[in-house]
Amino acid sequence: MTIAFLPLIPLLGALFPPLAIKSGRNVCALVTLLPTVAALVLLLAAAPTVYAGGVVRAQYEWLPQFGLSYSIFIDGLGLFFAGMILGIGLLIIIYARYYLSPKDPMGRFYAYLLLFQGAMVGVVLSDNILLLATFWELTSLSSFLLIGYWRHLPGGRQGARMALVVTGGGGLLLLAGLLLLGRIAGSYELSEILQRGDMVRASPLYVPMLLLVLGGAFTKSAQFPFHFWLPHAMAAPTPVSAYLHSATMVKAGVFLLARLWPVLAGTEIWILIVSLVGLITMLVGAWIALFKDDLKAILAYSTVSHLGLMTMLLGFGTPMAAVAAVFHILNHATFKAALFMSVGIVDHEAGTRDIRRLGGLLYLMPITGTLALIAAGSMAGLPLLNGFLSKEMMLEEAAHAAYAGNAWIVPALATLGALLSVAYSARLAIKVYLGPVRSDYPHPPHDPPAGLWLPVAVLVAPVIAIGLLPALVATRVVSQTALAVIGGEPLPIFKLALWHGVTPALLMSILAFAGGLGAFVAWSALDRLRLSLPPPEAKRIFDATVSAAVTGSRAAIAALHTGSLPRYFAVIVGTILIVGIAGFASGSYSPGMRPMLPVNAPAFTVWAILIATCAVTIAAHGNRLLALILSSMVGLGVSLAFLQFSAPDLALTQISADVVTTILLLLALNLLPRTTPRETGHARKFRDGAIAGLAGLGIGGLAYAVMTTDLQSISSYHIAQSKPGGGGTNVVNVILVDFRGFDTFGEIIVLCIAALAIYALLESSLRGAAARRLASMRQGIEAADAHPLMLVVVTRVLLPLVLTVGVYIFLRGHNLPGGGFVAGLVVAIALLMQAIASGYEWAAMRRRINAHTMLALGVLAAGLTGLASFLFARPFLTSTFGYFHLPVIGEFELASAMAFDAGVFLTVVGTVLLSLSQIARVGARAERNPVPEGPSDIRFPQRADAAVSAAAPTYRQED
Amino acid sequence: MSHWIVAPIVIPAFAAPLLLLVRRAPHLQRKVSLAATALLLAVGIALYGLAMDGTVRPYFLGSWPAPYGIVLVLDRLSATMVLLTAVLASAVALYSLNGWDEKGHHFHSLFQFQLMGINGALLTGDVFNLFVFFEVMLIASYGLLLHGGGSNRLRAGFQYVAINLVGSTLFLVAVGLIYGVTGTLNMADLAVKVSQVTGDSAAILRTGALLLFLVFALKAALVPLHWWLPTAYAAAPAPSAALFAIMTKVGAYCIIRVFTLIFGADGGAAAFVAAPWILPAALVTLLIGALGVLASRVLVDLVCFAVVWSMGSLLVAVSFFDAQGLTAALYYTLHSTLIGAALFLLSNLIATRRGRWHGLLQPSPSMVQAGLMGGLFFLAAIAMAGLPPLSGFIGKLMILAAAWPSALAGWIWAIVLATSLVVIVGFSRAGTVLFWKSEAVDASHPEPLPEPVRIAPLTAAILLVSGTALLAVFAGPVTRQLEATAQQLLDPAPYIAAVLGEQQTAGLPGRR
Amino acid sequence: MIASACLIAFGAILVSAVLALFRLVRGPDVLDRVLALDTLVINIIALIVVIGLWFRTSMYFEAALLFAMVGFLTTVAFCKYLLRGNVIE
Amino acid sequence: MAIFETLVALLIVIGAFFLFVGSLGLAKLPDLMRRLHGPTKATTLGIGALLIASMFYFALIEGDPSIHELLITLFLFLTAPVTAQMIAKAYILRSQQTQNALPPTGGRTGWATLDPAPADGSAETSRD
Amino acid sequence: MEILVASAIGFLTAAGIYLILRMHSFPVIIGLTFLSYAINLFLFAMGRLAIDRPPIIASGVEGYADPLPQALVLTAIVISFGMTALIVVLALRGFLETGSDRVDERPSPSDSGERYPS
Amino acid sequence: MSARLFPHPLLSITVAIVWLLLVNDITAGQVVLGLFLGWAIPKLTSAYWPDRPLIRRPGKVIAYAFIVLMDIVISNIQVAYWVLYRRGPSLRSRFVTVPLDLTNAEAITTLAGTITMTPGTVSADLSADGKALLVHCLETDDAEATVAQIKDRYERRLKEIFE
Ligand code: NA
Ligand code: NA
Repeated sequence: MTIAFLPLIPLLGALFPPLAIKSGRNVCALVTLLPTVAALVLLLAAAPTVYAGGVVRAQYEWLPQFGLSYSIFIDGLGLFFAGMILGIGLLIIIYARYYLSPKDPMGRFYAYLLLFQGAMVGVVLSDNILLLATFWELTSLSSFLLIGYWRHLPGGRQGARMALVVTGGGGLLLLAGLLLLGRIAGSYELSEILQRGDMVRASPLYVPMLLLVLGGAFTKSAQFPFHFWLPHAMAAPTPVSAYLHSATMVKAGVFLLARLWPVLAGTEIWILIVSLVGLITMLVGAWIALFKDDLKAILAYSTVSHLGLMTMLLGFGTPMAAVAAVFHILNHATFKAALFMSVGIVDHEAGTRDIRRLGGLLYLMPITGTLALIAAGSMAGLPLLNGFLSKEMMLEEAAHAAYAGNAWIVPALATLGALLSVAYSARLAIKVYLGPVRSDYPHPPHDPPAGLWLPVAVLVAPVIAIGLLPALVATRVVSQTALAVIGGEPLPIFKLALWHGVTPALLMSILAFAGGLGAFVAWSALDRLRLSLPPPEAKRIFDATVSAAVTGSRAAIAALHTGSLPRYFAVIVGTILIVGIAGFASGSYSPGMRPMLPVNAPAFTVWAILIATCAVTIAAHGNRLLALILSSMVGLGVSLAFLQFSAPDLALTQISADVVTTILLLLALNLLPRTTPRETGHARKFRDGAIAGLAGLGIGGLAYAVMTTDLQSISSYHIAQSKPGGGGTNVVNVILVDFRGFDTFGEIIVLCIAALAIYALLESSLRGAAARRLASMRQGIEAADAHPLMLVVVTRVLLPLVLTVGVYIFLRGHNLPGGGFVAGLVVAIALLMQAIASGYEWAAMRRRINAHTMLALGVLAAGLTGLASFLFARPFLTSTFGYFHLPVIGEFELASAMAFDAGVFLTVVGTVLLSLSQIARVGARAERNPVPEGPSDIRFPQRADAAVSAAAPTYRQED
Repeated sequence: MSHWIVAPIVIPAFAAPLLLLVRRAPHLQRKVSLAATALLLAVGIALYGLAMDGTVRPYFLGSWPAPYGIVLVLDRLSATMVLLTAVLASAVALYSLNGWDEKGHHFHSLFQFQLMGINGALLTGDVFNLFVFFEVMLIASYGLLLHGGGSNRLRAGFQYVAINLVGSTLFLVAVGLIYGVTGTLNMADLAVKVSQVTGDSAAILRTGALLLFLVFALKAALVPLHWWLPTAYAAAPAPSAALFAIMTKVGAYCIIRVFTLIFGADGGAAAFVAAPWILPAALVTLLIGALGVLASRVLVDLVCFAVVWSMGSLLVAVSFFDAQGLTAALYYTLHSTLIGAALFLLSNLIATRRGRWHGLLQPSPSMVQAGLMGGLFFLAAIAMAGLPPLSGFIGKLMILAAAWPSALAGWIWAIVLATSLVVIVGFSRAGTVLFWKSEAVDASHPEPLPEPVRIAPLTAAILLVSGTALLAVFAGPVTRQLEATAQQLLDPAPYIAAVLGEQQTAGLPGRR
Repeated sequence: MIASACLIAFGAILVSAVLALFRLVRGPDVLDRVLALDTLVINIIALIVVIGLWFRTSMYFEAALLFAMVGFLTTVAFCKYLLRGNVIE
Repeated sequence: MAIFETLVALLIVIGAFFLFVGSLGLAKLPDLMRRLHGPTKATTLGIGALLIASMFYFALIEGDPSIHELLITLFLFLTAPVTAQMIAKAYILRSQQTQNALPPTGGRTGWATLDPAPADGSAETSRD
Repeated sequence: MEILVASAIGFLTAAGIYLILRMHSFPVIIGLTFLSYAINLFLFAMGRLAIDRPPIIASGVEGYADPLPQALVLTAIVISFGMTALIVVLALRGFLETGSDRVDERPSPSDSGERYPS
Repeated sequence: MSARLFPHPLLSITVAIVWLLLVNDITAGQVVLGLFLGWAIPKLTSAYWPDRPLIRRPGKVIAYAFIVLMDIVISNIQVAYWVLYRRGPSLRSRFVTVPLDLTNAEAITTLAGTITMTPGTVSADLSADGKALLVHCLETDDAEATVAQIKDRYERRLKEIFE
């Protein structure tokens, strides 16, 4: 099996624990162990190669065009970290099996854990920096899930979110940094980048890139000032804390610094920033840890402190410091994981983690106590334990480090850090495990089942082993790892040993030890000192920032998205104006030479009427009926203009569409308020006037500018081909049903949809709030007769006449002004007249075809005409026509375009009838008195309407 | 000439009236609608297969030669978008079986008409025909938006319709200006004629081109033309909103199409006229979208603003008008369509499980299938926010990479990444409240939550989310296809040649 | 001669249209405006007929017919609205 | 020919004159009922004369007999009275003063605008 | 003549824009119809103006008005007819539902029961 | 020729004539088409025609039309004089009631139409029982005379034609 699967095994393995939990907790844990073990085996199989100086690789293309490939490689550093992740992961899984209570959903826990494990392994084994960034963000996501595992705890939710925001945000910085790095280095493959350190460091983009990468690393590794998230992540179950904060998640940042060390390290700015941040973090973390009462909080801040230590070491930029860092990473992972687990045991057994309520546990739970004391000793840096060795190395490096030309500040502060470390370790050890046994533990504590303490023991074993026999146990690992860290440079000579002679480090160490104990003794005084200092603000600042961001964005969105259509329109029209004007100004323009038409009197009159109407409309639009009358006027004027300028088809279409629109608006106005309230505010009117005026000026100006130039249009083809190719002399109609029949097909579908939407909209108004409002609607004074006799009689006479006109307009459309659309409107007008004169129900009863069906048939007819051309292997809507001769009748033309036009016709009739009858139906709901049934309110004795009703087709309800 | 090219338009155009004829038989309606959608999917796949060879295939409606008749054009881009539409439509059709289709009248007819409009807009090679199909698409969307009624929907609907009517008006102005200068409507012919426009009319042409850009930008919800989106999509029924996820992309598609083919490098006096406007606006769109995500108090509002944000990302990539940028934009189009739709469906699935709390971002008793819902939401949120390993991350990576040559690269990176973080914050707040905090609420709450557990809608949401996963896993092959698409877009000559053929020189030919 | 007559007619129609517009603006009642609109339509029909004579074409005949139909329906609809509120009941 | 031309020209001028009178009446007369008389004139003699002129012109001068103008005349003669009556009815309904000035119907019911039609053809109420 | 048409287009647009900036649905609708008139004229004018040259093929006729913009405007008229019908009904329906026809108010919190099927 | 096939023969003829007027062209083909429409349209719209309006004496229609046309011309001149030369308020306008002998809806409508089309009078309303017409006179001294003229000149003739 290829090592490419290493990260994938845990990731895919995460699917199974939730399924396995139904078979019990042990099975679930086993199922979780399996992928971890498998991955570990796979990893260790590569170890011999790596330790022989080789590198194991596997590469698959993922997104090669953008530099992202699925490249996995195992070198010393990767092996070291992956081993730690999987090894400690193994212990954590076992530990968690016993730690989690039966109420906790264990399947989910293990799934998250495996996800996290896979992501971490991915981070440390990625040979492609973009892939690394991918896994990096995955660790943020999976740790988010792990930290928030106990959803009922508010602290857990907040902690998870905070961790996600800080580390996820850092991940974004890292992504940017790594993209930059790839650009600088010319490759996203890590093994290639690592060869190009000089090139990278010489790049002008080095500094921004470095800052971005450090942003990622520092957030992840909880470096000052991003350290605040880590303690809040302690709300997670202890196994999670033990895993995330000893060996894995937070180490990712340190790992990254180590990984990129050959490329990034060594420059002045690197040293300045990284070592300083590490140093500060080390001190701040340790200082805070000293005063925490929650055991996990102590460990959390101690972790912060130790991460600072490692960062500082890497920041020194010397190979020897790097070796020290690697060594401390290893040591810290062991003792810190052991400590976290032991704290978990304490919490589990004694029912509290509060240091003030504990004491003397060594006597009650000797196994746990012993193990914890050893680990704490290592944390404090006691000789014979591994923590001592790496701390010595650190102090040794610090002793020789000069910061910004100052030789003593780093050694002094490093010693102070070590001192504090001794102090809080002592406090932890003494206050919890030593001292008198108490009688008031929440639970009587005793040693837990082996499942819980055995993992601790497994971790304490290397603490002692390395501490006693460092050269034997650790040299190989450390040197191989360090070799990978420092890249091409030769590994410095180092010796892992208990005794290096009296070195500055030893002196500093002794100083730290003594001082630490002193600090422990003087704890109360120090605590008073701490209380007198300003409290740490980081979390408060974070919370305040987030809530300010939320409040601010709410205010911003509320201010922008007011829901006011006029405002939106003002912005939109304003944008159009600005962009349009800018567009015009950015191009060259000179007026054309086209001769203008002379003005004639009728045109001038129509123009004057239009202008006057516009003015009156603006002034008097408050009276809605008047506005409607004026808009009808404008419609008349516009269609006259079309007529004047040789567009009879347009004139016909415009007026017939307008009358239907007008009736529709009247139907609506019946149920709407009759007037529009006056708007206050002259400024507003002025603003609107300015926008409107500018828009009018702009569009009028554009129209004029275009009309001064000559046009070479494709339409000469249409004129030439209309008769021979399309079989009609009305070019506009031939364009509509033939050249551009597809437009018309779309257009009738628009109509059809409009009718359907209107139908659906109004159908629902017959229920609910709308129906109640309708029922309570008060009408003004009404005439007593709904169906005046004269109107009824005349419209009835008109019906066949207008229908005849409709047929006429339809048939001539192909050759003369007219066509299916106008004909449809004419027929609809004829039918509307009946409805207006004789009532909706009366008219609807007599219609022979349901409007829905008419719509469907119209669209189908047009579509089928188009489809018919497939029979002749021609594209959709290919028309045909022919001239035929019949005796008596003579020659006549048949064109498939007419069938298409018939579809148009049907759709138009259907649309008008469906929409208007539907709105009329709604209007009828508002009637207070029953409307006399049509056709006329006045009946004459000899006229037998009753007989008619019987003969009439049954009433059709539109549906 | 393959008649299949017109099929994505004709299939729904026939399905819809047939659905009207069987309007009294709901079950038959569902069958017809599903069958038509499935057919559309099959055709979409077939057309994609056809277009993969890189040939541009014109379809001369009515047998009239270009530029005199209307021509449909199948190239890589249109095939991709048609396929995407069909995939989305399948999921939405499945989802609507939830009972949504019965909440009002004519859902399936409107749905099919909407598909017809979208496919028409994607396939047409004629600017005025594009207008017509925009209108078909829009008016169907009005119907779908209003489906089922309700006062919010009506208010939002009025705004949406009114703003889009102004957009349609602007479209006509733009088309008119362009016709007034060039005398043609066919896109390929325009590409030829625009490059020949002399200085005297350059100002008019540029104005027309920019107004056309604004029309598309309005559809694409580019700030400050985005106002309609949050209200309208939030009010829309879930399946409608999910289907609308493609409509903003149609706006983006049109920008890509028109401003590479007609006003691209060979645009003469109007070459790249829109480019300087897109980038700043897209960056502001990112900011507004992210702010909205953070500000939302209701899940569906959050999704709406996330969609605005994603449009910002997409248009940032478009603004470069180079191969990398277009590739990124196309990838992001695929991604954001699927994930936007998934989130709309999910937000509805979640809301229906929360009783009177609906989508309100406040704790409620734990919902039915909380685990499944939470998992799906988590994945969808990851994908939308651009976190690995799903397609959003890949898309973001591509956009950042594509931004490299830009003079504003620093700004772009900063804003893309910063707003990503804000979106992450927004989604994590929402998710923790909906799934974690809610679990913490007293389980003995007197009010029993509804238990809608139906397979079809769940399947639809799962399919869409897995779509983003597939996009991520197969990012390489997908991107190779999209790269070829981008290359095809950047070299309009074959397109022009395919559409106009030899007619450019051959006088006035008769019908083909 | 016919041309001169047409010019006179144009003038008369123009003045008529202005008079109708005066009534439309002046009101006072909305019915006056409806009546003005109706009159205006009649003037327009006349204008179309004269234009047909002027250009010696019968191309505009249908337009005149349609204006007549539309004018009728519009006026009736407005009156029905004022009489009953609901135009179609 | 000249006589025909003169005839046509005369008809055009007559038509134009009555159109003008109609609109003048609309503008000049003091109340709606009186104004209502204006457009009726315009319709009948004004449009009528113009349409006859058009028919004569095409039949006698262009030699292309055209009688479809009759159709417009027919249409206008059918619809104009209805329009006028509808406007009058609306005016009666809206003007209390006019209602007071109405003469009685002489029958048992009032005017249709103000009084409902009797059911079954038998009068029930009378307003005046 | 061109200046008349251009200025009429300008005035109609200005009136339309002014009306769509009002705070109630009805003037907005009237404004939209004004706009559509203006734009129909505009689009038509893009084919340039011609008097007494309708594009009806007849022998002996020299020039014709540009038929293409006419066809486009015809389509635009029909489409705007459908759109206007819909928005009118939408305004009406909204008024019936809420009792208000204002368009400058924030919709009530977007989460309400009616949005979801029960 | 059953009523089912030709519900309204008069209407059929009218439609055919209207068709020929519309096409402005009397050819065989158009006549056939006109007749076809004359058959089809009345049939399609028969539901809207509850009963057949009958003109009992078509010959009298011509005479009636001639009288009305004459009256229109004459009284138009009269009214034009009033409009041009009289101040509006000085016109003695008033409503008069014309009691009806006609009982046929078409006849009443024709009468009302005639009254309106002849200048100087506008028929403003019908009584709710259909038994009286409300007529507005632009200028009249003698209401009785006006009513008598209407009844004698128009109503009598219409009664002959329709009833
Ligand atoms: Na009413
Ligand atoms: Na319109």
